[in-house]
Amino acid sequence: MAASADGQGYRVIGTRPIRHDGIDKVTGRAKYGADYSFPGMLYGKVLRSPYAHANIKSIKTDKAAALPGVKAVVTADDLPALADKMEQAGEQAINLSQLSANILARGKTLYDGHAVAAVAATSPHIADEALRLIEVDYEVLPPVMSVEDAMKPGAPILLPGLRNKDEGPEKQTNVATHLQFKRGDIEEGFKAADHVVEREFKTAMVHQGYIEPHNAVGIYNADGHATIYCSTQGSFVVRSLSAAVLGMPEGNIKVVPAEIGGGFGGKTTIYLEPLSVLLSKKTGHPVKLTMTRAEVLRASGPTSGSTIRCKMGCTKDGKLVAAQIWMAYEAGAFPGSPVGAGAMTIVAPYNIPNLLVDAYDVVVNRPKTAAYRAPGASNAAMASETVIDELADKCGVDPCDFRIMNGAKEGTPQTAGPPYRRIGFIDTVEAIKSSPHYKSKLEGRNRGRGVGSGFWFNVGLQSSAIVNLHTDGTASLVIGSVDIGGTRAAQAMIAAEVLGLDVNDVRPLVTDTDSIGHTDVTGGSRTAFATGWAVYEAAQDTVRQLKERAAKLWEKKPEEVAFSNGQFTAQGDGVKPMTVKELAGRLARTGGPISGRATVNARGVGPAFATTVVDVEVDPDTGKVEILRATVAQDVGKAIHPSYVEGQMQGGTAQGIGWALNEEYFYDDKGILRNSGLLDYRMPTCLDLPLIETCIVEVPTPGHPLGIRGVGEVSIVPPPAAVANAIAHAVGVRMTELPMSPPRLLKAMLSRRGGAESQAAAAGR
Amino acid sequence: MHAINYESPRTVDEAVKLLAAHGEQARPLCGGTDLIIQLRAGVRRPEHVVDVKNIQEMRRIEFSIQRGLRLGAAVPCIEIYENGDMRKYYPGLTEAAHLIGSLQIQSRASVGGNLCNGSPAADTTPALIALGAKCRVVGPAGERLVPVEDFCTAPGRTVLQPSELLVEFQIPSPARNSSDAYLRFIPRNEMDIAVVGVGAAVTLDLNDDRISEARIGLAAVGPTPIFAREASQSLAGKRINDEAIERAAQLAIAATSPIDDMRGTAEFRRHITGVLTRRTLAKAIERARISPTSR
Amino acid sequence: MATVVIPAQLRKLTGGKDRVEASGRNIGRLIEDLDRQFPGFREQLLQDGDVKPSIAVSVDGEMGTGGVLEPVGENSEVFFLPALGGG
Amino acid sequence: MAKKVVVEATINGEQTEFLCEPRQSLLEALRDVLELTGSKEGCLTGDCGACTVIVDGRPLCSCLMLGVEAQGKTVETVEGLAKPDSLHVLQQKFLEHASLQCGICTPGFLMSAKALLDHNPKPTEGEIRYALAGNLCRCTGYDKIVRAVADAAQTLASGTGQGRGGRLGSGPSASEQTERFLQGQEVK
Repeated sequence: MAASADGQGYRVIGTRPIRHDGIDKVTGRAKYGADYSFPGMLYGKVLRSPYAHANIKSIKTDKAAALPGVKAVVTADDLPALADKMEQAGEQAINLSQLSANILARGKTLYDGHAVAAVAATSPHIADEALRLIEVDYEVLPPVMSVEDAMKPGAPILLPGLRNKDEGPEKQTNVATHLQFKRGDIEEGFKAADHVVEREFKTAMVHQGYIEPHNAVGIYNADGHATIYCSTQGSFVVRSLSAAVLGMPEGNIKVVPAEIGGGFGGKTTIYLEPLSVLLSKKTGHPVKLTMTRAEVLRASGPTSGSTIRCKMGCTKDGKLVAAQIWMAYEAGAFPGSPVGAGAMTIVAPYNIPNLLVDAYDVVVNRPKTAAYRAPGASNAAMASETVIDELADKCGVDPCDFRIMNGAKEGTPQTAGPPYRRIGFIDTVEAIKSSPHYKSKLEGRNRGRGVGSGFWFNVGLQSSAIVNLHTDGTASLVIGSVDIGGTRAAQAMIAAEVLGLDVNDVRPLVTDTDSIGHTDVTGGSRTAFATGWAVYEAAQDTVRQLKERAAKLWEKKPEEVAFSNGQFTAQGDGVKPMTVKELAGRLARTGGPISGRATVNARGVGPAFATTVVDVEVDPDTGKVEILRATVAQDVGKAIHPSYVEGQMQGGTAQGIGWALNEEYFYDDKGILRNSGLLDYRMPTCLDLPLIETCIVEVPTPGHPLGIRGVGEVSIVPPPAAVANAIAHAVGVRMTELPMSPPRLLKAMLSRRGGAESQAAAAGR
Repeated sequence: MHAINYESPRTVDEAVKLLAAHGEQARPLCGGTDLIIQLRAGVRRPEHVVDVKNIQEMRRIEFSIQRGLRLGAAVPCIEIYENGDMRKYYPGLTEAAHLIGSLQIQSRASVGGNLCNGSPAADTTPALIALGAKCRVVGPAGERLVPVEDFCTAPGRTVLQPSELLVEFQIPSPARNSSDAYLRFIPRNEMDIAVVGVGAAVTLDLNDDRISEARIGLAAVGPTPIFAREASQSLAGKRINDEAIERAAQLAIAATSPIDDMRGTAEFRRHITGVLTRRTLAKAIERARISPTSR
Repeated sequence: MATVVIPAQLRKLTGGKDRVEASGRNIGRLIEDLDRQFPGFREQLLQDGDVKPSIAVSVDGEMGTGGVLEPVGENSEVFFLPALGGG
Repeated sequence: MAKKVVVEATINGEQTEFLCEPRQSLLEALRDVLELTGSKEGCLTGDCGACTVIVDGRPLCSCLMLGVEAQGKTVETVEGLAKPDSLHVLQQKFLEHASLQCGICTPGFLMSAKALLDHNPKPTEGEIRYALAGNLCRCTGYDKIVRAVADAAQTLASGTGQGRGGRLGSGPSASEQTERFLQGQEVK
């Protein structure tokens, strides 16, 4: 029996065992999606639009089809037309006709790289050559690249059918949604403010940057059933979405999740999966498709660029009294930016009596955005957390104290209304305040220190787990949550904790959609929380069944059998305590094998908070920023495997620093992506980052048997603001645009110096 | 990628014959770190790829203080900075070779390939220009020497005829009290293409602390690598001081014609040209003062 | 009666009121009662007989998982908010 | 289609013959012809390092080398790192330090790290970071990877009596690397 969620007395939880799948991954044996191959397998490639916005007048495929080695060519005409309405798909609501049009363009291409046709051939090189032979007649239309342009009256319209409630059923628009959140009286709020800061921010579209490109192998059988091998964050979402796009019964598709080479939210939807089945159906062969890096950047789902106007006010002693925010996010070619999340996270760490947030989801000629680690929250925090830093400066209050003073706690209403239950925001700020990093003195010219905080909801959703107890007393743990960063180990640790087994006596197995109950995506930081909960319950179910067997052996009632520290006992003579291993050897004679099972639709998910401090040095001649030191504190509820919890905190921090400094989608005036490779889409290398210090804060989630909170996302939220605040303290310029690349920062520094000089001149000095 | 034929000659003569035989349809392959990417992208579609790495004459580093340096065009960057003479007598060219891409790239990429690719942003080219390097080009009709600054004619274009091969660089032996340096600006600390690159070589007259000769090469600030002639000449005979260096920096900026792209704005590139010219000259001068040629 | 906190953009249905009383032992019945008092709620909140995929329900501070079947207590506090996912 | 060519190379210690088209990269030859799928494709432009292998002692991107160029060469891939009965110390340290999350970049990092330690058994943190700069990892922020390589160096060093290697937080910063090469302080 596991100890209570106060974190005391765990035997396995909190230790750092070697992950069960580790050996396969350091020897090159682990099979990722692209590593699968089958006899007679063909290779697929996708033809993509060279224009940001165009009508497709015709597609001629005969020349391509005639190339020796080419076995099939498909276009949108080979897919069924689907209803234009929202459906629930795992954790996301999704419009299936738009999903289909994103997989193969229907009549119109909406961004540079939009898929137009696909081929299958006997070699990837022949498939590539075939693409050059497909003739597409485009009518090029003017591209709309920014939310500002898209919202202008008379802007070119991307989706003729798009409407919103504000503008009414008659008006064609690029604005998909307007959300509003209101609390208190915003005018009165600002009247009570002694200090008010208002700034407009722009953040660039950025990509998750997983190192493994999207991939899929489809095998269609004559009986109408198909199998898809792919690297995905959610095998069940691939099954339901692919079935819908292909017009197949969901049960006719089996999805086998391969090892996955990173996702960060970007692999929670589908691109190649239905094409692999469609091409397999047409050719009768297995078909493998993999994206090139350029395709990943041009045509998978990055996260939104945004424009955010943030106005906040506080009293002279530093009490926040009002916040007014206007935000518009790039959805990409189809509706569905994370602006709703942005709106509900932007001031989530704080208790602000008067609040007005207006949020707009806007379509532009860029790839359809997908989830990216705490979607929408980093953009938002760049605005609110730098404005808060400025207010703290004006009040002469330490940035940590300012956050503690205004910090949300149990009972504080969230932006959307419901009050927080037990949360650890202030604990993360206090952890930073007392960290060796924050206590250290930062010396040297052009150096500065900055603090930022962040919030993320986390989600619960559905998970299933099975514990099979074997006769040797070891167990196999079967789950449907793909392991994207060490979760197998965490799940096995939970089962081992409950069963009183050694963690290496539990073998975790991530299985396919036919072998386990429905399990939602590995996303929303839900895997340790929700799947971990299912695993906990499945292990408890196993213990319950074992008690019945022990009772049989001892001729007792099951409720008379106790289980603790891996031993079953009962009162009375002739009762020799038995371990799980001992009892496992007696299963055949006491009723047969035991499988413990559980499914959850997890409730009571606890939100996550993080606070990050960063030291920077700025080159005053070039605007280049060096990250000298970084420390992140995060409320993780309960760390199951601390090494992988630290890994999540460090990885999110690194991505946030990349977002802050150099990562951006660079489109030219025709809407063509100019940096569709890893040379010019600049993710941090290991020469760009210091060691990243971590402070694990554990404030258990009420209601969860182990107090777990999701840890996967929130650490990406604070860094852009923390870096901006550090730059401000280093060189005195407040950056309001991401990335804070050398050209932008240099320009800001030069104009500030210019300003200072002209002032000096005006003053006649 | 389209279908190609691969050939691996062992002598310059064989290579030139192959190139001459296939004309426009042949492309020399050295490290392949640019060519293979271009073949994949379909930017270049030659039927024949002629691998010149296995030609010993193109793989040698021959240095003597009297005759100077003969650097094979196919020598990979890693062999350049592993070479003691290179580190000692041509530190600027050596650091340029050490800055290109990652270790994985440096194991393959060559100085010759870097130049023949015709990129204005090639890291080793400004360093070669600063050193007054000449290219020994061999063709069916015989051979010719081309100064590095005259080699590139436009982005991706060079003076090479389809049947010609760049065999080696000939670099004068370092003069007394001379040295060189190369600096580039990139947004990250590795892996990027130069936003601006500046190579400088100086010869000092230590008796009255003057610069007797200087050469400055620039990368990524025009359609081709640039020899900043006026900037270089402005330093000849000047006392070593901020004024002289600032003047050279301004003239270097005047020699540029940069563009806006995803790597930086024209305005930014001009500014950085000034910054790097100052820094590179200072570094070259500092090295020349303690140069192994000083005694 | 449960207290229903009305999202800013639905307050036009309640004449600007941000909190109203409604009854029903689950969210489905609660929405029926809301629609009786303030016509339009059904259309705003329901699709195919269940809560719209784009809308999340919070009952007494906890995100519901039961859609229209989510239980509502005598004095519950109910919020309707946008649904969202994560990375 | 150009016809296939026979290539002879020593791959992970084995004299190997394989057939490949001239247009196939070494990475394709390894993955699609020899079924050595441990080397990964991340970018095909030499920018991510996931396909790093060691050829004649040098780390390089197998996506930027033609299969036919391997003729007569010695190729080491991640599949050749472990012995039948034991992992390479780098593999062991990557596991102990939780240096991998998704694991797709791990084979490339292991090969780059091996090439480093083969030439420089006592790298500083700066030297480790320089040697790994051609390998992108998006999951870890590199912290635990750098620690694992440093630890592996120390283990190797203590094992071979070469003194302590892999000093974290010591040695030159990235920008000081080149200067060190020039001063010949480091043999790579």
